Amino acid sequence: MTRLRTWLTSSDLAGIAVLALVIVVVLPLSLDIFRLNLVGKYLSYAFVAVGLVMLWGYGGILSLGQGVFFGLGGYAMAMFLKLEASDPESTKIQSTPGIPDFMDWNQLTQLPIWWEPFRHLPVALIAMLVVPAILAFIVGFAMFKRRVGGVYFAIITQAVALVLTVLIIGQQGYTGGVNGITDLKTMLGWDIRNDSAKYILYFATCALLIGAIFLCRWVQKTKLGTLLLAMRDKEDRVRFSGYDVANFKVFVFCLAAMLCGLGGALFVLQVGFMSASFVGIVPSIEMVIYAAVGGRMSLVGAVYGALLVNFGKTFFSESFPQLWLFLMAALFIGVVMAFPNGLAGLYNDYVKPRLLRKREPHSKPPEEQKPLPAASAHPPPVGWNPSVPRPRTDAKGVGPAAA
Amino acid sequence: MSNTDFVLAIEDLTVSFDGFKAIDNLNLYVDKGELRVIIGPNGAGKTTLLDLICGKTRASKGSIKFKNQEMTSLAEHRIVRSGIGRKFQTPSIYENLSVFKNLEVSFPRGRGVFGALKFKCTPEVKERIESVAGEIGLADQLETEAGLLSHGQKQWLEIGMLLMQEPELLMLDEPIAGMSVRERELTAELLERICRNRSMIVIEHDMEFVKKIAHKVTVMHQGKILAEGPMEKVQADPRVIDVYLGH
Amino acid sequence: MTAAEITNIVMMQGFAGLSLFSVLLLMGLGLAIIFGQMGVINMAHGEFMTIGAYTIFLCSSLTQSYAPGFMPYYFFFAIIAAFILAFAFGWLAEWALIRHLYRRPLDTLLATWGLSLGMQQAFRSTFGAKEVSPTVPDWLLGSWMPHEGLDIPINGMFVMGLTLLVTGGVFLMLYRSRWGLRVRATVANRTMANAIGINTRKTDRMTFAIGCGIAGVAGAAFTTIGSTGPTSGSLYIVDAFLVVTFGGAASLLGTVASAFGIAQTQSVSEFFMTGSMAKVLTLLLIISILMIRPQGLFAAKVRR
Amino acid sequence: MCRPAVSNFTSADPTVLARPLDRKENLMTRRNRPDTPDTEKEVLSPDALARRRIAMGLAAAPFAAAVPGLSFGADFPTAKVNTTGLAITDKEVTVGQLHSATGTMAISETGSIQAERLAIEQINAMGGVLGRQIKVIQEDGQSDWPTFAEKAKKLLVNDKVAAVFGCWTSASRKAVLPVFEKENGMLYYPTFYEGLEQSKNVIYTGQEATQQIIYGLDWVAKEKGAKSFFLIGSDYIWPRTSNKIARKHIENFQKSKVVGEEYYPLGHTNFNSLINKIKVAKPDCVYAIVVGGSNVAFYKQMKAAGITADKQLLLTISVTEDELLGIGGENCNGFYACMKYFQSLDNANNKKFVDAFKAKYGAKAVIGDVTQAAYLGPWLWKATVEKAGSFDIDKVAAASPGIEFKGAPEGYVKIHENHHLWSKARIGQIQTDGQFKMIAESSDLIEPNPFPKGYQ
Repeated sequence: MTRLRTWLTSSDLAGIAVLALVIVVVLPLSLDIFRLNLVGKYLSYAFVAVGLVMLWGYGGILSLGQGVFFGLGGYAMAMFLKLEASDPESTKIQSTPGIPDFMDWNQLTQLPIWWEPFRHLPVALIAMLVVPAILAFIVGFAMFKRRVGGVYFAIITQAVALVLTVLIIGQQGYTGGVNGITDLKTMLGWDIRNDSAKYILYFATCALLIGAIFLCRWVQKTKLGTLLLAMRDKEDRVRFSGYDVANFKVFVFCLAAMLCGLGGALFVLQVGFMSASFVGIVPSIEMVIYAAVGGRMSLVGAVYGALLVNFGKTFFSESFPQLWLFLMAALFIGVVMAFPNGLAGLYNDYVKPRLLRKREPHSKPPEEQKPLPAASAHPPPVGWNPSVPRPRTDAKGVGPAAA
Repeated sequence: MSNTDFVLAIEDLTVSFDGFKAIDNLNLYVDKGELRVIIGPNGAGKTTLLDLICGKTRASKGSIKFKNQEMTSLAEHRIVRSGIGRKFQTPSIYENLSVFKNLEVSFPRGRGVFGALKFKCTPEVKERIESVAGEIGLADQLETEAGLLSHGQKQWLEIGMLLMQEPELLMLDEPIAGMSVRERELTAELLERICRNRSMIVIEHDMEFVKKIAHKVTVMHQGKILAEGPMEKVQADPRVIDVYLGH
Repeated sequence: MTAAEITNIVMMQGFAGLSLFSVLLLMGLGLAIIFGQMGVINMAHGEFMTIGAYTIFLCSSLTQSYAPGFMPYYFFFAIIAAFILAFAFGWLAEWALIRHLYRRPLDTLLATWGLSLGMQQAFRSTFGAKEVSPTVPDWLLGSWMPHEGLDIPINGMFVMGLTLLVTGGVFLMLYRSRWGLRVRATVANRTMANAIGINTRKTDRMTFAIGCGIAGVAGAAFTTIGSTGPTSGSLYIVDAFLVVTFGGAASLLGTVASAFGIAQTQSVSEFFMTGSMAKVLTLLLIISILMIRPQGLFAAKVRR
Repeated sequence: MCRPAVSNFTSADPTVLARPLDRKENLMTRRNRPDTPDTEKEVLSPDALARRRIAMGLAAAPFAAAVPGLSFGADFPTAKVNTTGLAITDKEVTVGQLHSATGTMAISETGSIQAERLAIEQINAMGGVLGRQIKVIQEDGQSDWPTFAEKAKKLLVNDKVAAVFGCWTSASRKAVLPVFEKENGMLYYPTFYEGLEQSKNVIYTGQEATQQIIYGLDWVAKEKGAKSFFLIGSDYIWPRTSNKIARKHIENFQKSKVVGEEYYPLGHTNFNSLINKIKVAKPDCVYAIVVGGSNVAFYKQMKAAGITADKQLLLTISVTEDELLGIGGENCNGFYACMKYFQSLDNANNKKFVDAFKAKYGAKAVIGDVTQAAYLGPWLWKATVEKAGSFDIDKVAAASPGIEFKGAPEGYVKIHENHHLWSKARIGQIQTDGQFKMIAESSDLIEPNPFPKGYQ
């Protein structure tokens, strides 16, 4: 028991292991497939949140357009699935059989040339990662090289989200417009709608999510991760230490975008459709709140944040539809005003010290503790009193996001 | 004059902000192994000069040559990579990283995105960090969070971070500001030690300190060079006394 | 088509551009003060506009039931009421929320987004989900016809006049009043302003509240040309931000210029292509210009 | 966890109860419930049935006609009427309601929510469906299509509802359609829409495009002599498809001209450039399918630009009484709309409906075309279930064609084999008070034709 407690408090691997236990074992055992499918959907949002931890928490760059990348990844997958669902046999009622139904409604008589490659799964899989990355690269390169950051970057990403939404809706013959791409059925002949497929997709999502967390954790542990933290603190110092700061920002922006794309694709597989409503400004900002609730510095926290906010959304909109927006409002304001480090911050400030204190009677020598991804680089020694303010970035009155 | 023996050759350098000439047709030459101190009253353009050299501010006109290579059009990180290190006026360190990490980040390897991903803290790197930490007197503070250091230690840490890069030209902006007498002495010793195999430009106000370290002193006033030479000669210059020392 | 008709269309199209310009400017102005002068991102700006719009609706229904004879004149008083109400809510929001977040601009963004969600639901609970239509005085309806075939919308002229008035007022206040001096001093150097005895907290609150008040006036004016519903504010917010960012955050003149540029681009391109494509074109143009010139059209030149 | 959202209508609202039903009626319905004591349980004589019909009033009468010989005293054991495990007990049947109570679409969907509730209350007050009271689980789609799909799935999979009344936008319907087909549910969809769809699992109680468009176009051509048209729409599938049909009809059948076709993003609020384009094109008739908040801006700016009914003919299929609340009648009076229902329709069914609606939701409440169509849903479902003698989805779907509803506020409707309704088309002129004055109506019911030949 004691050893467990030690392990729980000392290693960030423990956090990942507990998360894995929750999503791979506890939730599937306690929920029916309908609810589990919902969790799977939330976990696909968690990819965005994990990306935002890297981008916003570590990189100090707030993007309000992550929905764009989520959408691009989702559309790449949806286009493939739609083409598979639109074989001439099942679309024979249309005036042009063999093309997606919405194209037929919009008087298209043949498949647009840029849809053709999406007949092949490998193309769709590559596009789901590469297209978001390319867009992120273009936007990021143009902005970061000119040192646009902070608020300006946030607003411009918002404008990008708006442009893409208007474009998708306006070009409905090619994109499905407001309705989106619906009625997706099979992937390479495998029916993605039945229960067994839902289970498989759920576990695949879990596996990929944990993989993504490990990837990000690895990046955090490399020099690049240290540099991101350093840049957030003193960007000029990093620049005058011989680093091209913009490149690192572009990298982390692309990384976050690819995670979004992956999340979008998994979303489409589990939910069975994609629409422009994920690309816009509102969902993009909502995605930021997942990371904020979980703790903008904590990868594991971001997943819990995504789960919690979405559970809340589902629960409250089922039970108290009128209250839901008020609650969401309180969540935004509360997380920013009272708990800037989110759930992970609460855990570090209240739960962990308690776990540590319980260990004291056993008078074990304090073990070398690895720094947690949370604000403080070094945990205080055993018996540390939580009421003593820890030196953090906030100590200067500047929050982690101020950089 | 195209090629010189100087480490740094600045010619006809001018920068103006909305018509105000912060640096006005300035010429400055720094030798190999020289420790040059720049003094001058507030607003003389000292910090701006360093900004110009390291690329933080772009020149309106003129040339800056480092080892006969033009610097004015290079990006900041390229200037640094060619061997110029710069310490800022207020200590500029990564407060929430440990001293070790601060130094590690400054190690001049793995500077590209993928280089940084591949970078490993090899024994060689570790050794170098430890030796620099010894040099700046922080050997037993390696695991301390940098934000917890005293003001003077922060200044040293920043110098140490520059040393990690092994620059050929080191520029320090008021390195002893806010230091105690004892710390000032230690810093003077440190600067003397590290200047053995490189050139340095130091901006400083403390005349005692300047006397102690300077090889040559440049006095700036209103964006121009007022006087240049050994400390004693400069101190005797009536114009200098008039604008600066006399106050 | 005769030459006279073409002249008419060109004139009306020119007016359409000007009218969109004044709409954008009126939207952006309050935001420009708050964002430009304080660096605070107020995502609830649109909702403060909605407060103004609902104030007009309330005033119109009250006047209609209690003083029908007063209908032709109520609009002026309603606009003032809209300003006061939005001002008061702005004051409250600053006190409760914004002042704790001045050093964290990105966090204000999230907090005010939360605020906007809450306000939307509050509107919905109070006024219902359906859109409402205040009864606008008769003299504001219809068009002014100098000669046959040329119709100049009266509400457009009204909004234009109001914009002129508000813009003039803001310039006057910012550059001629004590408050303006304090605001400019605080923007330039907060610590110093504090040191010389300017109550920067009070100045901030005043600035924020005035920005919100102007949003309220904008919302009030837009009831004559658009819709009033719980979510109508969110339609404007991105446009408003783009106007301010594109103009250069710290410059009011920039806001004016960018509102003009965006309005003309959109209005002209709308005439020659479909509305959706015109919108995309305008936005892409703004984004690409911002990428080349991230500081916006008019940036304050500061020695950095 | 859904408790607060669930409304159980077993104790019906007394105000509703009192008006359409007399005391005797109450007695009879109570007797028909299987759970009531058997004291009065006897087979009704034909005479008694006839009396009951009269007493019931118009709202209930058609069902007796639609289901001839149905004995209300007969037993419908749950095991027999529910073979597929729907949420049905001896006393209750659970249905779902799926609309946006929050978000941008709440503006439009509120009316539908209210109308469906009203119908369900009235049905419950009459004794329910097959002797079972209707229990409603309401879900909020939040104006968000994926949420609609999620909630639809919840209603069908978790709550096992016997039918769902809901959706408004095409997008939300498209999002839930695969769910209804996969999980085999029954959706009653109230909105007039673009057509090109037909499903075993959906009953479309609103008009598909041709039912609304062609009559209106013919009317303006014949009565107003319109020869050139300017088509305007919000940029999504319904306006685009509707305008496509309109264009084909104008060009191929009327041999007239389309002089302009324009689309603006949803939520667009600046129409001055568009209005100038209209002025340049000088069409005989403007054909407008603008929706939501844009609607308000469009008509206000039209009025401000001097385009009023005395100078310009305008026909719309997207403005109902609900929209007029926001636009204000004074901004568009004199323009025409083509719908199947107006609140001002002068018939006994409608009077009763409007009275009941206002009694429940306040005197200021207005009823638009879609609200009325939503009201039809529960009644049609009840009739279908009673004809099928079962709640099973497959049986209800199979029994649907041919179901009539004579108590419809719009008059008389009948379900077509393609699951759409036969209904009339009407032209109304907008009045300053926000109501329509009916100018013309089609002489016969118009056949629904979701896949019209020659229009695709």
